[in-house]
Amino acid sequence: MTSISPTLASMADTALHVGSAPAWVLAIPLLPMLAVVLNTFSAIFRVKTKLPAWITIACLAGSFLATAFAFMTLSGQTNVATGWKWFDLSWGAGQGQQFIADFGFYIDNLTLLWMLFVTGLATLIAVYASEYMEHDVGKGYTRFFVAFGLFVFSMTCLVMGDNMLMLYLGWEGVGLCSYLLIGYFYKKPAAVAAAKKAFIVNRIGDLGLAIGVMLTFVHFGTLEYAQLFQSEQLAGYIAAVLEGRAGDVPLMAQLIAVFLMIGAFGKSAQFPLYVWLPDAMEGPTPVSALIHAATMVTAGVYLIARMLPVFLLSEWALPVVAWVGTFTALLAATIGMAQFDIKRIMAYSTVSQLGYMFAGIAMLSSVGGVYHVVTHAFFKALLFLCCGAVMHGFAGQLDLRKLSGLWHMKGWRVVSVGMLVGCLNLAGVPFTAGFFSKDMIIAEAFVTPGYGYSLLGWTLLFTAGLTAYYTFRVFFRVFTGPVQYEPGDEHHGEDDHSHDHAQDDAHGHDGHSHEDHAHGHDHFHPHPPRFAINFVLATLSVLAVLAAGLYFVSPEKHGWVGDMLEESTAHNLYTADHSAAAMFLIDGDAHAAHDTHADAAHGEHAAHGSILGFNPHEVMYYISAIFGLTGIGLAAYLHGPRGMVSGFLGNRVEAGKCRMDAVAKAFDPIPRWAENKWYVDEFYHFLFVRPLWVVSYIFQTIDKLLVDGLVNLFGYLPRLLGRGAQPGQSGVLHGYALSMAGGVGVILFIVVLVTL
Amino acid sequence: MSASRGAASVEAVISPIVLYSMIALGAVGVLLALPRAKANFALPGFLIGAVAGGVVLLVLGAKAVDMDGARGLPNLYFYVFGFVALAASLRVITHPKPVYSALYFILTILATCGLFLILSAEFMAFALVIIYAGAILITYLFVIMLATQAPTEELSENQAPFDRVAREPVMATVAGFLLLAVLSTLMARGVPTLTVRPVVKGDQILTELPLRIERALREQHMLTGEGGILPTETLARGVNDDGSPGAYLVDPIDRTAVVRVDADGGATRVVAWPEDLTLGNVEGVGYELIKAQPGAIEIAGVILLMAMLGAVVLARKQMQIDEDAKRVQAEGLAAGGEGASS
Amino acid sequence: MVLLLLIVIPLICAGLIVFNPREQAKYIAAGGSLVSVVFGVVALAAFNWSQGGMDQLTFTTPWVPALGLNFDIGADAVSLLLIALTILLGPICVIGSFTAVVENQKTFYAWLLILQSAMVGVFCARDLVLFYICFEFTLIPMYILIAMFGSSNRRKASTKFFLYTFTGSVIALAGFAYVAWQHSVFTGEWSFNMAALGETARALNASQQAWVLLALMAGFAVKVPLFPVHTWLPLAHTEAPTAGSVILAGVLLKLGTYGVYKFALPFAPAAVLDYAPFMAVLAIIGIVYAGLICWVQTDIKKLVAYSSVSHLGFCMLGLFAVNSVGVTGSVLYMISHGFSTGALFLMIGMMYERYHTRSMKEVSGLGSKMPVWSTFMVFFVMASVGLPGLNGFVSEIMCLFGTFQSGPWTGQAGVTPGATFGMLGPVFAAFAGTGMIVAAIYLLYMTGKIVWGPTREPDDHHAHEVLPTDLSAREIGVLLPLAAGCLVFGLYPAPLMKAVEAPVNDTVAYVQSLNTGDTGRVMVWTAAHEDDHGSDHNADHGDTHTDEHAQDEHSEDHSGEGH
Amino acid sequence: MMTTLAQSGFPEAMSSLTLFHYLFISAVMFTLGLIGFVTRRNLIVMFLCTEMMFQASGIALIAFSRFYLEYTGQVFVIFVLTVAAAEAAMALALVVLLFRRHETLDGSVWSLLKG
Repeated sequence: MTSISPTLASMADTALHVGSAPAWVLAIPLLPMLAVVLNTFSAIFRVKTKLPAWITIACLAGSFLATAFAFMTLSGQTNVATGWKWFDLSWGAGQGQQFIADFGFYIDNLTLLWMLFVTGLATLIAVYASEYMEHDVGKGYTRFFVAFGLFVFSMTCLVMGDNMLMLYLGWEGVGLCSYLLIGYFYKKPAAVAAAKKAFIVNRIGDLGLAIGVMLTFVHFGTLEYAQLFQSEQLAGYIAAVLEGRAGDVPLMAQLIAVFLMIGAFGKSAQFPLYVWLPDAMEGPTPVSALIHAATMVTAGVYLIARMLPVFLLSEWALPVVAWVGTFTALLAATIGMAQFDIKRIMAYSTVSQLGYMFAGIAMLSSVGGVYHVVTHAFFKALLFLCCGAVMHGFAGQLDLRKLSGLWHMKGWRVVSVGMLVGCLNLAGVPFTAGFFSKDMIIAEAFVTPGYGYSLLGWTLLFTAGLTAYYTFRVFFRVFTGPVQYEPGDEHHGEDDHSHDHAQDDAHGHDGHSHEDHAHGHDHFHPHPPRFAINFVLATLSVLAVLAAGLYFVSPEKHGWVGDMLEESTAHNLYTADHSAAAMFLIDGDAHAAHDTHADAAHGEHAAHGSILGFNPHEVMYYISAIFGLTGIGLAAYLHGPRGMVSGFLGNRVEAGKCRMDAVAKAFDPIPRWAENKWYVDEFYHFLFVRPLWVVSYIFQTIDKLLVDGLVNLFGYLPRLLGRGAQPGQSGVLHGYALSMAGGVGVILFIVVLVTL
Repeated sequence: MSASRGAASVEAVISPIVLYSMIALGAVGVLLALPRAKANFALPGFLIGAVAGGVVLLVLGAKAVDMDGARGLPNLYFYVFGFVALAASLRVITHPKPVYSALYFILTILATCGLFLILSAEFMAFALVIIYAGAILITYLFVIMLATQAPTEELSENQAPFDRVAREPVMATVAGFLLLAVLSTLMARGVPTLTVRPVVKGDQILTELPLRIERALREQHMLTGEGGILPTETLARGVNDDGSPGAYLVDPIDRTAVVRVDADGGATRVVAWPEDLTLGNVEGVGYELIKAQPGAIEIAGVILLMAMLGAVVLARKQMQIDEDAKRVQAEGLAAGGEGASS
Repeated sequence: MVLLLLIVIPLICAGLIVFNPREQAKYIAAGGSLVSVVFGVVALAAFNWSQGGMDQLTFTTPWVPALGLNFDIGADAVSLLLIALTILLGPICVIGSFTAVVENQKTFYAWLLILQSAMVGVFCARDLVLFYICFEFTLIPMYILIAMFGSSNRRKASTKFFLYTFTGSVIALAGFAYVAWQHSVFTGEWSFNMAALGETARALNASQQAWVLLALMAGFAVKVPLFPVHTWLPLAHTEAPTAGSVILAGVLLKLGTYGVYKFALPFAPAAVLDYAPFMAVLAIIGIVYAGLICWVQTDIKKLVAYSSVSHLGFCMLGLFAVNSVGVTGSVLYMISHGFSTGALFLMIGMMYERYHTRSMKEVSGLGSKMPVWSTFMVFFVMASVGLPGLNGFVSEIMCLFGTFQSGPWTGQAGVTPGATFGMLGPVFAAFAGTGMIVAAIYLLYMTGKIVWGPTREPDDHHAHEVLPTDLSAREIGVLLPLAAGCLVFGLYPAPLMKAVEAPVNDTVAYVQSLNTGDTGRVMVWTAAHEDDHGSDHNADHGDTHTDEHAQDEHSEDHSGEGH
Repeated sequence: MMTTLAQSGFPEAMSSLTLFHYLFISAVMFTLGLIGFVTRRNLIVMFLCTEMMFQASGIALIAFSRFYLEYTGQVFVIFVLTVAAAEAAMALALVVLLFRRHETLDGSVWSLLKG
């Protein structure tokens, strides 16, 4: 203990002050719950107006305001607000002899950071959904908003819960809402299958999480963050790690991080558990934007950030996370490049960006990872909502080969601008928020010493180029070029649903959308978004742009996010010591800590890694810009419309044909494989689902024939015996009398013999 | 324990060789006597059976003489009644005609009543004659006559074929006499080990009837002038804890009673009961029946009532069904007739 | 006394049903079970929840004094909660059957009420013979309910149900009888008081305890049912009428787990630790195996029935973890499973009443046809899946936690403060945890078929003449208490945990105190026991035993000489 | 023990007869009844044989009663008599019924149990 760095010691000191939060903090989770309750009553009274949406928006806005107020008053502190006792059991007075998990909330900067964008985005997206879902008013509308509210509640539990079981509650709660919302169009078999897949794949991760939670309890004797992060045991382990005695940390304690990691992979759609997320796009688009892009899928990042001290105990957990994150980023980007469904492209993009976040946080750039979470939340939500607007307007059309030139269409300007902002961010064009956050991650890959981390850095850079390419592929194909469109196949998607009910009660519909659907393709008119959607898109665009500004708030701590994380568990070993700590993890060089911790953090990094001989943090701006712009250029060349940039780059004159077709043909099988997601789903199906199914059938047969058969055999034995003894039962009275007399005689005879 | 049991062997009562050989002989006799399909060995069977039974009884009697000294075959009646009872029962089971079986059974009962009398159970003896011989067996006879098929050409001498042929005679006889052999073995072993309670039940009952003792004592004094109690004397009573008069001080074991000499208390003396003061058999049985088994006798009454009802119901049922069938048939006929006429 | 009322009231109502016209049967039954609920609330209110032993709300009257038999009832927190579950399910079953049972109504409702009495009797018996009589008597009403009111294959199902469980419990009776005999040998007098017999059973040596445990488990495992002896359950469930299934899943299966909790653990503490891994393996096999079988069922009732096998596996696992979290989780599981699975059976019954089929191939996509039904269905499915915030999660995660804790951690004392002594461990928990995934697979598969997707109805489907297309108010009224129970249980289970804490900790602490090695177990127990409870059991048990035996022989000799 | 016999209400009649004498008579009669019950096929005779076995048990009971100087044995004979009478009533009613149905008294005809 003596040789722990003073910074660590001070960290332990600051973390000790856990206050109790004012009761109004409970409004943050309870307002969404109130929305759920009120909307349930709406469902009971069969409300046929947009009331559920307004209820939800109001409650979520209230929740956001409460969060904002909490941010203003409570940031920088660590507080706990207890609602009521949830699990409460004790079998002794000692440490680890109480099984306690309150329905309580833990509020520190990490929580507040997360809650700010969760509640904020949720409010905006609820506004968006109030218009987007209007064709379902009176039917699924209430159901949608019940699940929506429930999701926000679960998310608050996940993020704010003051113990790991609350985290688990939120973890599975968001899974349930995800299930309900993906399966929102429950008449579509694909939606049902996707919902099921999402839940089950998540459950696999959840099992990992559950085991991690149990291991935590067994090792530290508590489930509560406040106690966990104060425990001397944990401090002792960390000290051991820092002193290069990583072997002193028990194997089981190291495994905690590994199991938590599995949970994080499931929820955040990392390889190999990412397969559910693209399918989840069967849900309504606001859901995709909120749950499957901005908030829920970042829960894995949150988990690692929250449990970072525990992750540091393990020698393998963080490197594995880094490698898996990077690999997922690359894999998803390659698949995204070959998709034609714009929503799926965005989905793969999400998987890919989540890979970045994981890589970032695993390379001990928790600021980078979390910052990317924040920026990504804004621009990816924006992108999804734009896609949703397109889908909404073109009757479910999502194929980029069948849409073109939206920029030039009346009423679509806001959508187009929003899309452009989102694409610029995602592509990492300089001076956008996505640019800064991604750079932090990639630069860190070159700084942090680790197993092949610089290779990961190059991979991430390359992936950034790919990202730029597929992002702008969408933009160029859909929003530029000649105005051409085909309406979508209305018989899949929400409109199918509304058709069914149209006969039942037509007055529940607004006539406009109903008319469109009824008329079919010949007279199809796309309907551009109205006020609510445009307002949300505009707001988000502004926010996505402004998110870049966060990088320049308190630059000495790597921006606003760094400032926030400094006072939380995610900060832990970062700013001052992070590279040193990482080195201990890898090299076990205890003395370096003393040498380095006093130095300015920024200057120190260069000593540990470089890219082409430069300080990564300084040159990364340029390098990643080059990669990003190259990707955009490539997209413009292959997909851009004729006449763009003075007719130099693109040559596309109609929606479905471009230069890329020839390129794709040249590389034939590869783009096709990529389009088919490298056949991972089929592989899983073949490797896991099918065998399990067969095994189930075998089990059923065994149960019927062997297990039950044995029982039946035992049941049959008496019958056989009876058959054998049947002749004795002649049914004639004399026979019975005789055998009775004979029997008594024999028994008495035996008595005589025995007593002789 | 086992040693003492082994000591009580059969030999104390009867020579085992005689017993078992005669049982075997009896079995042969019974076997022969049972009705057969073709040949009829009834007479030799009876003889053999009678010999066997007689020998056993004789040997038993001889042994009793040994035990009793010089009195010689005491209580001849026992042997006579016993022999008659067994012979009659043998005839009951072997006679091919049910009527004769029933009549022989009456003989059995009468002989048994004789045994009861020897056992000083007079009440039961007469009850048996009245109820069994008088009532039950007569019912049997009625039923036999009611239920026997009318004699036809094939049925010779009014005998049903099932009456003429015994069923599994060998098995039955072997099983039965095996049972008899082990039963008598066990009885012969067990009887000497029985013990008797010191108090005679009749005397004990008498203590519950102290006034009867008092009356007998007074009568004794009046009739004989000696013994008994004077008119001025009364039976003394004990005193309970609370001062109230308690039970009469009579002793069933010594057959004595405490007598208060003066009416106003004080001196007492002990007198012996009269020698002839005993409880009569009917008295004893009645007292026991009412005092000790009141519930059982009620239940017995209910059983009899139910049996009567059951018998009535059973016997009536068939008739009712017939009536119903007739009515249905009649209605059917009437309907058919109408249908035909219309 | 209130417990006696809870036993007697249904019996009286059953009598009233018999002597009243057929039309009134269901109302009498509903009234009677509701009155029971009122008295159940009284019992809950009168109970002192901080106390451990089974000595509250007692009622005792001699029964067969010569054999030491008493009609002796009482409750501790665990049994009172199970009684509460029983009497809560009472009116739900009765009211839920109003339209389902058309013929022989008097028989149906009378036996249903008698069944309720018997079940309450099981949970509150303090006398072993009373327990066993009630335990076995539950078979008769259930047999009649299945055999008379079941579906097509009911005769085979009812016979198998009866014979199977009966055979098992006869073996358990042998175990009980052995303990009672040992008690009479030790103390010289017969007694069937459960506490007294428990004391005796603990004093037995390890191998005797093992046999006692095996005998008891033979009876209770069949009832639970544990893996290889579970095959009666799907058949019985499939053929039973709805109310029968609800009672069967809700309460009757709990007789088994209650038996394990109440007898196997305290009667054979040493053997429990020895056999825990074996039992746990069976439970885990049951969890996964039955879960996978669920997946390939087409009959949804059979699916839910197999899911009971899977779920009860968790329950057994928690019991054999023998630590507070595990056993508490297990006790809570008994109650929570009654809510969620009982409700699922009710839902299936409601569907069956309308469509006369339970096959997923014939009916699917009821989401738009019956939205209220579907909402409840999804809710209860989620409760059954073990979604946090609902009842299933609380108990399931506690069972897993208990299993996880109860492992080979003791070598690292101080390093693992949350660990407890036990024979299971993380590997067991991990394998059992896969049951969570499997549960999600089969239940969502069922939901996906039956609730979601395009609507499909049987070809010859006609609207029910009495029932509306969606749920009627009565049916919703039946489901709402269960749903509310699931929710409250899931969000605020702490009072329940506190309630069972005292009795569970007593049991667990006792078993745990034996962990000092193989040879010294009984000795350790005796010493500890003396310290705890004074000296009603002497340390020189063996001596008194032999003395008495000698005396017996002596007196026999004496009587022999007397002849 | 024997000295009290004369005073007991049981006249001096036992003399040299032991309990075994009566029990033996009883056992033989019982055996004969049993053999008769098994071998005879006439229902009425079969019932007669059961009555005979009752009789045999009556002898035994009264002998015991005498031996123990008790009345209980005699009381039991009364009950045996009751049962015998009830049985006779029922059995004969049944015999009549059965005879009506099959026109025979053969007991072996009534073997419906035979599978």
